Amino acid sequence: MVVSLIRIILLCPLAAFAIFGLLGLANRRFPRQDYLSTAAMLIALACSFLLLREVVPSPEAHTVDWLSLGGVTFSMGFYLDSVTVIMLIVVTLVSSLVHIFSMGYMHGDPRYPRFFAYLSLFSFSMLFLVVSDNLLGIYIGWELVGLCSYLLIGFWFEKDSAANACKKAFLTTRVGDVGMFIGMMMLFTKFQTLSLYGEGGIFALAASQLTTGDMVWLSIAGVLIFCGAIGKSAQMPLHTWLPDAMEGPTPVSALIHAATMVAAGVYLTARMFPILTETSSLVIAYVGGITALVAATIAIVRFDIKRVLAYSTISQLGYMMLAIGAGSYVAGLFHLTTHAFFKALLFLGSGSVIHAFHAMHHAHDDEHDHEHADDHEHSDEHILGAEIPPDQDMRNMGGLRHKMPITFITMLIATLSISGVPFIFSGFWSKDAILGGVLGRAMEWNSAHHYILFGMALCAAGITAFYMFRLIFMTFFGEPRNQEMHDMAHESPKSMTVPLLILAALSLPVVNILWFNDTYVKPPPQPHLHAPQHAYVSPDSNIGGKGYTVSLFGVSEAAAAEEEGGHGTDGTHTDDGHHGHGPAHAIAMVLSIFVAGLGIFLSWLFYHRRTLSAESVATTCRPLYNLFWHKYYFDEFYDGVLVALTVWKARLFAKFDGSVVDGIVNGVGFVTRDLLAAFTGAFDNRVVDGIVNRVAQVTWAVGGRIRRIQTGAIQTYLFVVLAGIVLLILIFRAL
Amino acid sequence: MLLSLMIFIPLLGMVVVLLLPRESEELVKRVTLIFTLIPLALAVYLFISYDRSTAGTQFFHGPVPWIDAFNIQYHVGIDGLSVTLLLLTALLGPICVIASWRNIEKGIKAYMALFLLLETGMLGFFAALDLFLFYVFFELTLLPMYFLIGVWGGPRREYAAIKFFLYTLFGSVLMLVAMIAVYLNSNIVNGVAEGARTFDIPTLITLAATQGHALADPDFQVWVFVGFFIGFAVKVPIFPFHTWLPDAHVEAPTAISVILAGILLKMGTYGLVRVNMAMFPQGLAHFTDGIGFWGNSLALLGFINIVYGSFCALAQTDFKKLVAYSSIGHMGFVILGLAARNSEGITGAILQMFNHGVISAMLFLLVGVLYDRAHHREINGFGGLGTRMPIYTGITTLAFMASLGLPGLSGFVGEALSLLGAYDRFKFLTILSTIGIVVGAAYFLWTLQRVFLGTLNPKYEALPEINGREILTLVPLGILTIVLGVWPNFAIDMFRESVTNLIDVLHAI
Amino acid sequence: MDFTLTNFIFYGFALMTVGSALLVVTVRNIVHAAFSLMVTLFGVAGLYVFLQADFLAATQVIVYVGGILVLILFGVMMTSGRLEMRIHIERGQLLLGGVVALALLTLLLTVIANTPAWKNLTDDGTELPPTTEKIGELILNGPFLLPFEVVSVLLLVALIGAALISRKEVRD
Amino acid sequence: MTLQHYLVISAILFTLGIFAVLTRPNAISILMGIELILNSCNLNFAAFSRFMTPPEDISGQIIAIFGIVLAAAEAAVFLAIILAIYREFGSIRPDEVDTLKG
Repeated sequence: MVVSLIRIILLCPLAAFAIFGLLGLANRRFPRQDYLSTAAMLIALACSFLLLREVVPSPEAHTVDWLSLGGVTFSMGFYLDSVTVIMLIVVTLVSSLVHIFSMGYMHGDPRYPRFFAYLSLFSFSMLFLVVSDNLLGIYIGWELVGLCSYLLIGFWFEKDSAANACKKAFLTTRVGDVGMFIGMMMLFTKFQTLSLYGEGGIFALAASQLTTGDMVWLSIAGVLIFCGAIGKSAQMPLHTWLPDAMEGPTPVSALIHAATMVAAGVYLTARMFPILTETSSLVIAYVGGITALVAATIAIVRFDIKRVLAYSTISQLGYMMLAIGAGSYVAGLFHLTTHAFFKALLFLGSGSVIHAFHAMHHAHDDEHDHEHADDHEHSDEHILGAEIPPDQDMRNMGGLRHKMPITFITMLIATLSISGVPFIFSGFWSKDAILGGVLGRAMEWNSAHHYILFGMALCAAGITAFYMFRLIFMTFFGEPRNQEMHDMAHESPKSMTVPLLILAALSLPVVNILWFNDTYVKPPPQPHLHAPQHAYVSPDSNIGGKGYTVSLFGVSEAAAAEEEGGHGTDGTHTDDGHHGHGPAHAIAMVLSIFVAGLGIFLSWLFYHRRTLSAESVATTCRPLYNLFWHKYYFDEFYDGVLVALTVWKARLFAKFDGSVVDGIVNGVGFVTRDLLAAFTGAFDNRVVDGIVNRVAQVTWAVGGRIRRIQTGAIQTYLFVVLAGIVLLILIFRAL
Repeated sequence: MLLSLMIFIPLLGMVVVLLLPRESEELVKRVTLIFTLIPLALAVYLFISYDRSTAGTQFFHGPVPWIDAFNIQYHVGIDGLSVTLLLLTALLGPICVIASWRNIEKGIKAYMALFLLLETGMLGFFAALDLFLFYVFFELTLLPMYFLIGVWGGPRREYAAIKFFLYTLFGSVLMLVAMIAVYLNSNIVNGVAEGARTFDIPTLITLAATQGHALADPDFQVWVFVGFFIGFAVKVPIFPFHTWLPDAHVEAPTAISVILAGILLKMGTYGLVRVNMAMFPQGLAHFTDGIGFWGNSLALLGFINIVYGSFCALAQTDFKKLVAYSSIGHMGFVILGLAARNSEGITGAILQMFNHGVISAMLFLLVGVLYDRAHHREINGFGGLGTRMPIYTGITTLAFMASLGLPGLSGFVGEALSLLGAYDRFKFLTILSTIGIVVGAAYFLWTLQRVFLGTLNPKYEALPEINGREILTLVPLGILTIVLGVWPNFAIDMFRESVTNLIDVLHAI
Repeated sequence: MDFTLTNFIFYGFALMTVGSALLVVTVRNIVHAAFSLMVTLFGVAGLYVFLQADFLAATQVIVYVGGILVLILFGVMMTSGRLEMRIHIERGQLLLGGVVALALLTLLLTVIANTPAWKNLTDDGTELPPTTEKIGELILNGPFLLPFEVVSVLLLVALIGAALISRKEVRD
Repeated sequence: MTLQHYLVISAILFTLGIFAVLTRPNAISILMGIELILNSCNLNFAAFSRFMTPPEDISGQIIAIFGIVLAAAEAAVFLAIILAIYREFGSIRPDEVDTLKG
C-alpha cells in the first residue's frame, strides 16, 4: 500500500513530463499540458494525504537493488516516516497551488506547455528526494531539482539576465554538491553503504562502530554533507544565486526558490541529524545564524519586490539551519512547513502584483522591452542590483490595497506570520519554537556559542519584521507613486486568487496541528552529540521535555565516555518542545514578541508615517548602507576573483596545451623532420643513394649492351633455340 | 563462430561495396547500412544470450592456428567487458553511416568501404584473445582512420591525420616491443625454457600469475606494463599524449569524430583492462599502491586528465574542440577508477567507458548537426538558438546534462562509482578531482548559454530545425543514456562477474 | 635389296617426297614452292598407303591438298599484291640455317640408326581391312571421343579467331 | 621396307622444314616449312603405328588425323595473322617485323 502510493505520487508528475518530452521529440505540442500536469499533481496530493494514515512508529525502508557490484550493493528505496509524509504534503500542496496559479500567471506565454512540463519534472524530482531512504537517492533527486531549477530560472532565456542567472544557480549549487559528494564518499568508504536506515544503514553503523577517535572524521563528513545544503538552501557563502534566480517566472520562485527546493537543504540536514556531532552542529548553527542575519540586513535596502522576498527566504532558511544545528529538530522542520506556506503565499502575492503591472507593461511598450533585453549584454548593473524591472520595483507601487484587496489581505496575513505576530499566525509558533530551542540549549549547556546564536536569531527576527512591513507599506499603502501604472493595475483572475486564499488559510496554526502533537514527529537520537563537559545538567531541567533518555550509545561508547572522565555526560539529547515548557520558552516568547513589535513599529514610522526618513538614515550610515546595498560585495568577489581566476586558469591551461604540450610534440616533430631528417636526408642522398645510383648505372650500361641480342626477328630466336637444343643434346651425349 | 561472423561481415561488406559502381551512391550507402546493421543484430543477440552468471569468456571461436612458426592463433571470445563494448561499436556503426548520409560530398564509395574496414578492426579488437591478433586489429583501425581523417576532413586534415597516425604508431611500437618481450618470456619457468611460446591471452594471464614464471617477475611486469601502458595511453589519451585528439576531432568528419571518441578511445582503456591489469597485476600494483610518487602515478594521471581536460575545455571557443577536451576530462575518470583497483572503481571505469562512448557520440553528432547548418563551430558566433530550434536544444541539453554527470542520466553513475572507488585509496587526489565536476558543469552550461540562450542571433533566424534523419541517429543514444542512468544494473549485470574475477586476480598477488 | 615393284613404287614415292620438299625450300618463286609442296603432300599420302593407312592417306589429300594448300595460295595472292614473288635469301642466314639443319639431320639420323628397338622391323606386308570403320568407331564411340570433341572446339575457335584477326578494321 | 626407311624420310622432311623456317625471308614460305615439319611428324605416327604396335591397333593413325586437323587450324590462324601483319607493316618479311627489338 505504502509503496504503491509512493509510486503513484512519483510516477504521475513524471508521466506528465514524459508525455511532453515524447511529443516534443515528434515536434508536436500537447495543448492541454497545463491540465495534465495539474491533474498529476492533484493525484499526488491526494495520495500524500492517504499516506498520512500509513505512518508507523518505526518505519522500514522499502528498497530494491539499484546497482550491485561484486561486493557492494547500492539500493534505492523509500522511507516513510512522519517527516516524509509532512514534506510530501507540503510539496504536493504547494506544487498543486502553484500549478493552478500558473494557469493564470503564465497565460499567453509562447512556451506555456513547456512551463508545466518543467513543473512536473521538478515535482517528481523533489518528491523523489523526499522519499528516498539513502544518500544516493537523495543526491539524485538533489541534482534533478537543480536541473529543474536551472531550466525554470532560464525559462525566459532570451533575457541575458535570466540566462546568466540560471547558469549561476546551477554552478553555485554544484559547488556545494561536490562537497556533499565528498562527504558521501567519506561515509561510503567507512561504511560501504549509502543507505541511511535499517540494520546496515549508516545511522545504525555510525552508532555502533564509531569511537570517540572518529569524531573529527565524522564532523568533517557531516559538514561536507551540509555543504550540499549550503548550496541548495542558499546559505552563506553560496547564497548569491538565489536572488538572481528571481529572474525566473514568479510561480517558480514561489515553488522552487521559496517553498520546496531551497528547503531541501534543511530537509537533508534534518535527515543527517543522527550523525551530527557537536562540532558539525555548531558549524551548521553558525552558518544558519550568520546567513539569517546577513540576508535580513541586505533585504532592508532592496527595492525589487522579489529580491526582498528572496533575501527573506535566505534569512528564513538560515533560521531553520540554526534550529537544526542547535538541536531543535522539530522546530526547524516546523518552521520549514510554515515558511513554505507563507513564503509561497508572499511570492504568489508578489506575482499577482507583478502580473497586474506586467499586463499593462506589455500592452504599453512591448518593443521597448525587447530592446531593453538586447541592450544589457554586460550584466554589471544587474549584479549590483541597480537594474530592476519596472513591474517589480516597489518604488513604482503604492496604494494598491484598494485595487487588489484579496492580494493585499492574503499578503498581509503572510507578512504577519513571517514577522512573528503572536498567537494566531503559524509563523509565530514555529519561530518561537526555534528561539526557545536555541535559548534552551544555551541555558542547558551553559554555552556561550548558543547565547550568541540566540542573539543573532533574535536580531534577524526583528529585522525581518521591519523589512516585511516595509514591503507591505511601500506596496499597498500610501499614495500611488506611478500613477500611470497604478491606473492599469487590477485584481488578478480567480485562478490566481484562489491559491492565495488557500495559502493564507494554511498560514494559520490550526492547519499545522500535526506539529503540536508531541508524538507525531520525534527527533531521532544523536549518539555522537555530547554536551560540553562544563554543561549544566540537572535531571529535571530537561528543557523541552521529551528528551531522549539515552542509552542509545553503544557499549564501547559508554565505556569510552567513562574513561574520559567518568562523569555523566549522558548525552542530553534534548529537543525543544514547542509548548513553551520551561523558562527558556517563556523568555524567548517574550523577547520575540518584543522584537517583532519593535520592527513593525519602526517600519511604520519609516514607511507609513514617514516620521523618520529612510534616506537620511542611509546618508548618515553611508558605509553600512553601501555594504548592505552591495550585498556585502559577495557577487563582486565571486565575479571579480573566483570566476575570473577560473577562466584565467582555463585560458592558461589551454595556452599551455597549445604552446607547451603541443609545442613539445611539434618540436619533436621539427627536430625529427628538420634537423635529424635533414642530416639523414643528406647522408641518404650522398652515400646511400649514391651507392644505389651507381648500381643502377652499371645495370643500365650492361643492359644497354645486352639488349642488342634482342633483335625482334623470330627467325633469329628460333635459330638460337635450335642451336641450343642441338648443342644440349650433343653435350649430353658427350657426357 | 558467430563472433567471427560478426567481425568479418563488415569486411565482406567492404568487398561488396567496392564491387558496386561508383555512380550509384544511394546503393552504396544502403548496402553499407545493411552491412553495419547485421553486426548490430548479432551484437544484440550476443548481448542477450550472454551468460551473465559467469566470468569466463564465451562464444569462442578458435584457437585456430594462424602463423604456426610463432604459435600465433586466431582466437576470439568475449567476456562481459567485451560484449558491452562490442554492442557499443556495433550500435555506433549504423548510426555513423546514417550520420554520413548527406554530408560526405566526395568519394562516398571509398569512404564507406574504409568505414567498414574500420568497423571490422574495432570489432575484432574487442573480441581478440590472442595478443598478436589483438595487435593486428589494433593497427588495422589505424589505417582507415588515417585516410578517413586525411581525405574527408577539414582544412587542416593532413596535419591532423599525420599527427594522429604518428602518435598512435609511436605508442604501438612500444607496445609491440613489450608484446615481443612477453612472447619471448612466455615459456621460461625459473630461468629455464620449457615448451612452446605463446601469444594466447588467457594462457598468458594464467602464466603471469604462476609462481616462478618469468612473466610473474615483478620487475619484468613493471617494464612491460610501461610499454603497454604508453601504447594504450596514446589512444585513451592520457596527458601528455593527448594533443592529437583535439586536432583529429576538429578536422575529422562528424561520423568519424563519433567513432574516434566513442570507440577508439575505449580501445585504449579496454587494452589497459585486458592486458595491463589482467596480465600484469604486479606492474599495476607498482603504480597504484599509493606509496610514494610512482605508487600514486596512475591516479595522478587520472587527476591531471580530469582537471586539465576540463580547464582546457572551459577555454575553448570551438564547439568541437570543447567536446574533444571534455573527452579528455571524462577519460580521466576511467583512469582514476581503474587505479582504484576495487569493484566500485573498476565497475565505474567500465561504465564510464560505455557511457562516455554513448554521450560523446551524441555530442559530436549534435555538433555535426549545427555545423552542417551554420558551417562554423565558433561558440560565440551563435546565440539564442533555443527559440529557433527547440528540439535540437532539448536533445543538446540532455546530452550536456548527461555529460556533466547529472544523476538520473548515465554519465553520473560511472563518474560517481569511479570517484567512490578511488576515494578508498587516493583520498587527496580524488577530492581534488572533484574540481573537474564543477568545471565540467561550468563549461557545458556556459556553452549552453552562449549557443542557445539569450537573444537570437539575427544571422540564424532561418536556421532549419534538426531533421528526422538526425533525430534517428540521436534517439537510440539518448534512450541508452536515460536507461543506463536509471537502471545501471542493465549494463553492470554483463560484467559484474568479469570484474569480480579481475579483482581476484589483482588481489591474488 | 630386291627391286620388287612394291619397292620400286615405295622408293619412287620417297624420292618424290624428299625431292619436292627440297624444291619447296629452295625455289625462289613462291608459287613454284607452293606447287612443290603439293607434290610433297601427295608423296606423303602415298607413303601412308604403304603403311596400310588408307583413311589417313585420303584425309591427307583432301585436307592438305584440297584445303591447306589452297589456303596458302590464297595467302600468297593476298599478300603479294605487286606479284613480286621472288625470294631473296641472305647468304649468311642461309649458311647458318644450313649448318643448324645439317647438324639436326645428323643428329636425327644417328638416333635412328642407333636405336636398337627400331632395328630390323620390316613390313610383313599383311593386308589390313579398310580402317575407316574402325577409326569411326574409335573416334565416335571409343577412347578418342573426348580428344575429338576438344579438337572440334579448337577448330571452331581457330576459325572464329582467324576470321576475327583477318577482317578489316571497321572502326577506322 | 623397314621402319627406318620411313624414319629417314621423316627426318629429311623435318630438317628441310626447319631449314625453311630458319632461312626463308617470307612468312608464307615459313608456313610451308611448318607444314613440312608437321607432315614429318604425322608420317612418324603412322609409321610407328604400323611397326611398333599390333596390327589392329591404329591409335597412331588417329593421332595423325588429329595432327592434320591441328595443321589446318594452325594454317588458318597463321594466315590470318599474316594478313593482319601485312596490313599493319605492309610486308610479310619476318626480319622487317621487329617491334620487339631490344
